[in-house]
Amino acid sequence: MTAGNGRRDGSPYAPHTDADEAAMLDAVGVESAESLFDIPEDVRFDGEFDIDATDERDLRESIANLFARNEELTEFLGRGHHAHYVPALVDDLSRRSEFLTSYTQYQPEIAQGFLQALFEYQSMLVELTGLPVANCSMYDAATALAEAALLADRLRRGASGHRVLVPEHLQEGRLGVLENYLDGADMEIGDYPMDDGAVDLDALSDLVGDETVMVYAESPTVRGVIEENLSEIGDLAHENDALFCLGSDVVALALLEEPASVGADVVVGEADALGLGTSYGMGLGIFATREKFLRQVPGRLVGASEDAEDMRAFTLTLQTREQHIRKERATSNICTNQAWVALRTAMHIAWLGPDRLVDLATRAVTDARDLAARLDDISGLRAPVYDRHHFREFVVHTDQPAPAIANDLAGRGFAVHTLDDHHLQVCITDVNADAADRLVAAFEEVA
Amino acid sequence: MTAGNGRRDGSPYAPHTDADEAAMLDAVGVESAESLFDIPEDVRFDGEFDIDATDERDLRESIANLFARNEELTEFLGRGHHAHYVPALVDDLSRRSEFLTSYTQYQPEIAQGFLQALFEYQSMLVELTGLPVANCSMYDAATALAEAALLADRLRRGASGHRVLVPEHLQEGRLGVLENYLDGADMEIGDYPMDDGAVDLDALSDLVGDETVMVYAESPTVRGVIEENLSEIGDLAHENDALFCLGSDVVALALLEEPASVGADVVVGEADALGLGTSYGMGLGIFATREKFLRQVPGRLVGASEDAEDMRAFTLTLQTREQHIRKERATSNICTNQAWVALRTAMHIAWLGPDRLVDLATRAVTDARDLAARLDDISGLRAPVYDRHHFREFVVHTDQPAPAIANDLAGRGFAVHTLDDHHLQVCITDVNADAADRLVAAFEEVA
Amino acid sequence: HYEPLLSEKDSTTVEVDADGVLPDDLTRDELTLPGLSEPQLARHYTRLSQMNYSVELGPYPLGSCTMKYNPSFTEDVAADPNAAVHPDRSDRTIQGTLGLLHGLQEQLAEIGGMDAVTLQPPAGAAGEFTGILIAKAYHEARGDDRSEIIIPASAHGTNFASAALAGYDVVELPSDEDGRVDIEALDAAISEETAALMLTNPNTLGLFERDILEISEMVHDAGGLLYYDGANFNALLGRARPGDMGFDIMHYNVHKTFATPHGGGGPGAGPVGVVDELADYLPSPMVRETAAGYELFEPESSIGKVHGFGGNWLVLVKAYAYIARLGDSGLSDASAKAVLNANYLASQLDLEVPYGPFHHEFAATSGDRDAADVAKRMLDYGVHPPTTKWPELVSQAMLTEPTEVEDKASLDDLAHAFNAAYADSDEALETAPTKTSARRIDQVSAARNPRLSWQALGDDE
Amino acid sequence: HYEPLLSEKDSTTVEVDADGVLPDDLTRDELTLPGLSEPQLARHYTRLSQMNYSVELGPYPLGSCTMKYNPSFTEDVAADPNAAVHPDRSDRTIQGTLGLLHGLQEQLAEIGGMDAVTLQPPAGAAGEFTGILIAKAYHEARGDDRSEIIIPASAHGTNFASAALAGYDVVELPSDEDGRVDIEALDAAISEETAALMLTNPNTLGLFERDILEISEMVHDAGGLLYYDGANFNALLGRARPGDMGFDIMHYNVHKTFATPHGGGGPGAGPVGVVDELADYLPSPMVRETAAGYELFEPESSIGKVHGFGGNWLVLVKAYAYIARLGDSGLSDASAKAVLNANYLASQLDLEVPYGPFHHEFAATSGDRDAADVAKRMLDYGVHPPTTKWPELVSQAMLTEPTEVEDKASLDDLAHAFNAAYADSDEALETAPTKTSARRIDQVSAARNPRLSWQALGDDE
Repeated sequence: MTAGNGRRDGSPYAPHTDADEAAMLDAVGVESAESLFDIPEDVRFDGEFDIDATDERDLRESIANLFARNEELTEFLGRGHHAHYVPALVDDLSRRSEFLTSYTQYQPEIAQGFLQALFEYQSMLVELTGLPVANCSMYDAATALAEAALLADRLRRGASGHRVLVPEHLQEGRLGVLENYLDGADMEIGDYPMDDGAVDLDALSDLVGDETVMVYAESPTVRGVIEENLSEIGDLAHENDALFCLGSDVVALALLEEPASVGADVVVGEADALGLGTSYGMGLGIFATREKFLRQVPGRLVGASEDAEDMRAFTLTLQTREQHIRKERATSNICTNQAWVALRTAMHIAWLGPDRLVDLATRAVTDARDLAARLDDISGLRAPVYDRHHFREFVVHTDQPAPAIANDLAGRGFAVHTLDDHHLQVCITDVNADAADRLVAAFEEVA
Repeated sequence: MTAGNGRRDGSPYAPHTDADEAAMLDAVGVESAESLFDIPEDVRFDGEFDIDATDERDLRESIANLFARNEELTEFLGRGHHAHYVPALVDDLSRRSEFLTSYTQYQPEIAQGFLQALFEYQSMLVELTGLPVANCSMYDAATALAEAALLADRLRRGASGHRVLVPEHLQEGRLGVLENYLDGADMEIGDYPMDDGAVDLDALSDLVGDETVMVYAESPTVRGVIEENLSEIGDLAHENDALFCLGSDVVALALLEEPASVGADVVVGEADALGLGTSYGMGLGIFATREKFLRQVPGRLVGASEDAEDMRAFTLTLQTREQHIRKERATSNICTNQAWVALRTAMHIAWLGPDRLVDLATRAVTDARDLAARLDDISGLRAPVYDRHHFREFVVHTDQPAPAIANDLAGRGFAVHTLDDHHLQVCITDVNADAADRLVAAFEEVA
Repeated sequence: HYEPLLSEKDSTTVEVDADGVLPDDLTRDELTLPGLSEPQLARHYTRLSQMNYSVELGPYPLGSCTMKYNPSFTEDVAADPNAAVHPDRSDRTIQGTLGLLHGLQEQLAEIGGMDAVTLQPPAGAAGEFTGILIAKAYHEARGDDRSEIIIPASAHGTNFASAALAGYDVVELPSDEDGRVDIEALDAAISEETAALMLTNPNTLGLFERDILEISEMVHDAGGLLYYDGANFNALLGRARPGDMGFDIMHYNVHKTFATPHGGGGPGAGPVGVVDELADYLPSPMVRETAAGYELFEPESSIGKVHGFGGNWLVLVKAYAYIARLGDSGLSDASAKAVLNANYLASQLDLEVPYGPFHHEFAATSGDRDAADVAKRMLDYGVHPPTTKWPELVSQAMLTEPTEVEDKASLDDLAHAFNAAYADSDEALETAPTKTSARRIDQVSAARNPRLSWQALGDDE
Repeated sequence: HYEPLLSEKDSTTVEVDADGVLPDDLTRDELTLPGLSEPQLARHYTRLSQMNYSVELGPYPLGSCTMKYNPSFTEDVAADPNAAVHPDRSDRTIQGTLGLLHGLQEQLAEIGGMDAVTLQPPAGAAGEFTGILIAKAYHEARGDDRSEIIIPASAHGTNFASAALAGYDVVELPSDEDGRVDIEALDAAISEETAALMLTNPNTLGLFERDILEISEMVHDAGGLLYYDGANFNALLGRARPGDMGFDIMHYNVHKTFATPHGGGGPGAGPVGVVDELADYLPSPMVRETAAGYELFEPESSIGKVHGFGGNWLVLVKAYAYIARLGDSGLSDASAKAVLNANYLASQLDLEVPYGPFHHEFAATSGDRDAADVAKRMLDYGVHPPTTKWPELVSQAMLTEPTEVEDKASLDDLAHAFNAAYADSDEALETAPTKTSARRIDQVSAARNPRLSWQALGDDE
């Protein structure tokens, strides 16, 4: 019997030949690997997991058969998880094992490739946000928002309270994560009302106060509305010594007002809209902020430095903020992050270049407007519900019960969001735009 | 407008910015690239190809839609194009751009990786054939056979004729290619009869003579029969000063008699049965031979050498045989070959290792035997038609018209070969074995 | 080996003119980014990749990081277009996705000896945080307000940070002279304020906590819960299960134990398993199987969300595939070989290993040589060095975990690198590395004068 | 940078024991091959790959080789599992496959100005051979037995070998002083024995054969056919078509002109186009479109087979995808940029370029420096050198084809490498390369003492 692939049992990824194993045991001075386990008898496991080993071919077939049970629906879905076409180049290059199978860059001298790619990612986010500091990834938009709130609270120790204000329209996952992260810091969440889908400035003005450590607003909102009063929101926050945190995404940032220019102190949101594609909600959280908050930033930062020959080189930096050094006083507990997704996002941004990126963002406005208008023409539908500019997605009012319509649409091959009894939400991007005609036709049948 | 991906028209793979293009034109001293074309007006093309540029996403979708028009049949097909499961590792590693996008190794100092991989491929073929020289690829089994015949003829200038003897059961493509390659050398092809699917030794003995430059036999044959008299065939050839050329494939060679031990002077056949998978007949031709014919070998050879620091290094060698140096006196016109497929085949062989490779080959005998027996049990079928040992495939006699049965099987999701009015051929390997039960059931319904 | 920044290759400014699309005041004025073509990008990233070490190039023996080979086929499995679905799809239209998630929940529960598993935490630290939130919810539901989490000094930094994030005070526990939990100190630390004890087992010296049942009893008797940090679980597969040792909550680092790629720092995934009593507190949603198929549901007393959606889906798929590929025998063999490899490697080192018997990793000491310098010198021998100067219990620690995927020749090379670097001159160590494309990088100036973007680089760069 | 052979990592001998499966005398006794595990193989081939230059690492300006960027997406297209069908499938069950092949036949015919195209030849040389077989069949069908093929001295070596393989005598044609076909010499060479003239246009000096219509008339008047070698077709896309120049037969190197990867030497594909009059001689099968769908058919007077099945399918798919991606405007732009790049690069060289005006490639001369040595020295500057010492018309030729995918910066780097190497000392040239992982390799000893397998290496290796 030979080793490795030829083994009849055992791990196919353990390369030991019988001869090598014997030599190694001999060197260690034991009879068997088994005898190296220093586990008391009373906690020894002598059962089975009942998981059968499967060979590679059969396993691929069985998982493919499992996935084939997913119905092939054309998705018009968004709400925080957006799909744009990911070029083949991104898959090809990001799958290179030097990227995919490397670890965090603790030895920068042999990790310059990934470090530079992450430095470039940070730089792209700096350009898109106008803020000078961007970390090289959070898990997703929800955890980035939560970390922003914690950062705000650390900066505002003197505040009379620990309150974060968020829009009433907030994606459920973001709200849920925020609640969990804020609980340990004894912080509280207040939500401010929306007016026709955008921030109700008067109401917000009434709510914000000295106990407010952060005001969070989104553009586009979870319902696709482009916020028109970002500067005013920022002013309200700043007048109360609160931080202004803006949520957006990497495509919208290419077109909409630059966060820095509307006073944003922190930008969070999703960057996975480029580079990742639809992946059941897997994400990449943006985190960008002002220079003065640098030492409070959560997560990894890559910086430029020089090597012993004075050549430019990159390295993880400001690690004293992090858990492996600062432990319970760290700025965050984050360790493993989303570096590989950040690499992919940077590749995708670079592949688009500035003009195609702006085009993509512009199309998100026009395509949504056009689709809404076409749905609005259908008897029994009203769209967009909010008289606002939209980005990618919008809410549709249905005279018939919305869940039934969504169900009928699924029967015709389309997935849309159901918000409540009479509201659906529809999201259009470059990956489903060519199915818009068919969606409209389906809506005509079922509305 | 920016360059490259951002271009509105032109090649997406030409990186020129407008500024660079202007500077380059200036350096050349012309107004436009157009003016560099020195093409007389009377042959200028000013029409259109009527091929619309398509963006990457839409094009992928349209080609995927086109391929989706292929019916999903489980193939029990062989006859010179065999599928075995290709591990993911082969795809992953062979797609690395350093391999995939490199050229022939004219500068070996920066091509050691590919050269070593091809050297290893050659070595594996040497082991499998027992012959000391294997080139690093021919297009396919058919062209390898044709090149073997030409080599035989070059070596036997003194023969009274230029005749190659081949079995009456020969895959149509191999025969057709052989005819075309031999035509220019004024060689002729004779076919010898088969006895119950294997070489009729007596008949062959009568046919072989001084005008015979090569006797070709296969094991397994195109009908899956394992030849039992290879040594005798070799002896018949050698007694008449003819070369004995054996056709086989890279899996069968792991199990069946070693070609060198039965007197084979040249081994040809398909190596793509490992590493490539079903690919509409795309191939990888084996070419292995004796040391004394080395300088007559067609195709590329990689050899070991040393570099200026006496380190082992690899290089293309014996290039004076080749067309780019010897022109019309070259041993072959081959230039571009199948190097990348050879790389994949070597990877696949290495992934299997010797024991799993022998297992795979052994299964080709037992699975075929078992499937034939099960079909033989079905009323209206007789299998295998030949009372021989088989490798992967066998002929089935059908009482009902074979084309109708094949058609009915297709309706049930299976593809088999139709040989003639009452014979089908069925091939089983590791990729369709788990569908054997369903195939048998389908045969029961239609036989 | 030097590759210009993308911005140094091209910098293109596009005026954002959204006339007729949006009012001017809702759009930015311009956008400046590199505008390059695909061939240029292909070369850029291919060159960058070649400036990076990876586990497909050589050993990566970072202690507690479990850098094992990541099987290629799992990438193909995860790339299946049928699996690319949105998390807001209705359950009945994504039975394949839910089926895989359910399968992984079951696999992990069985392997860890747990009763229920959530897949939502997107990393190990997120798993710790999730687990501590569950403990907190459990205590609160019982009207039992507890304020402390006990953590051994040798634990991973994330343990401390995660406990703090959940609002707990951390009680740090010293090790005993054998390198394990000091039972007396534990006894002193445990109180009515003890919400949980977080343990890594084997611990970060590779030592099994032999008194685990006693520890479990002590914690449980005081009303606390026992949390298992799964970072070192690769040492125990098929031989001991946290659930059987008395742990109530555990997280799995699937990017360690179950071979999903680290991707230069992530994504990973940190599923959390709990015993029955805690299952109602798990994050929402979970997947269950019913007669009608798989469905999502919210556990009765769920803590809610720890990720915006369902966590790192692609990573979970790869973990599922790895576990199904190996099965019982493969998983058990992986641990055996991981432990053998660590012990064999240690046997070949000239460096002392103060604590044992260890399992899949060990903390060697470079004695009077600076461990970080020895590590830098190891780079010159073509390998990745181990984790250095941690855990602090061992002075000049070199925490080494070769994993099961190294063969004897590779371990011998690694031992040679250790021994040669350890024996090299002070000067060699201080100037190392010299054979890498980048020489030793100045960390101090990077932190003192942070330049975190190409915008921050001067024109002289 | 040194990687042991697989056989040096492991050599395992398996006894072949086919008891109960086959009689002993039908099986081999044993099989010896490396027996390695997947992690070991992954590292082996990853390391080997890093010891190889490629067009995704830098410029590859080999003249007449057209090393352009190979778009990633074409690999994904070719990997579609729905396209993995066996060639013996019935036509109606593989309409997708046949549809793509038909589409490519049409694309190529249009681009080359030809009437019908076969996709079967698996390489350029196979295409040449196919084309000459067609010419032969054509003449034979007319009872016209001709024995000669005329080929310019500057043509690719395959032209000569392919003509000889088809049984023709080769008449070599000298160039005129401008580097083009010498009309008087051609006139002298043409006779009743002339089966065909094979031409490359632009020729291997990059020069367009301006007298092509006159040449065509001369050949046709003598009853011969005109064959177009498509190796340099990247120079003309959208600006001139072989069919319009009087060529009767042509082959397309899709791995050059249409960007399919060279794969370290292959596979390529060499489709052959012909004018209507020759369409009946094309290899079998061809694809045609009927009311009932696509179907295979055998042309009436088909020459038969040039490949066991249908040629290099995967390559054909990628070529189709490339052409469809670029369309008219992209293809035309590719040629324009290829010609601009060659002319710009030449303008930056200190080396003389004796012939012009050239298009996509040019033959510079290194004068009194050995071109092969200059090329080796260029390796030290990090680029791949051009084709050297060919065509022979230019002494110490450096035949250079940058293709359209290089940007100005890359061309400037390339020019620097040329100029610096050209200006280096004799010693620098003779000892080059010194900065590559392998130093200059001894070709003579490799040929004198061929060691073509690991079995042939002594134990001292």
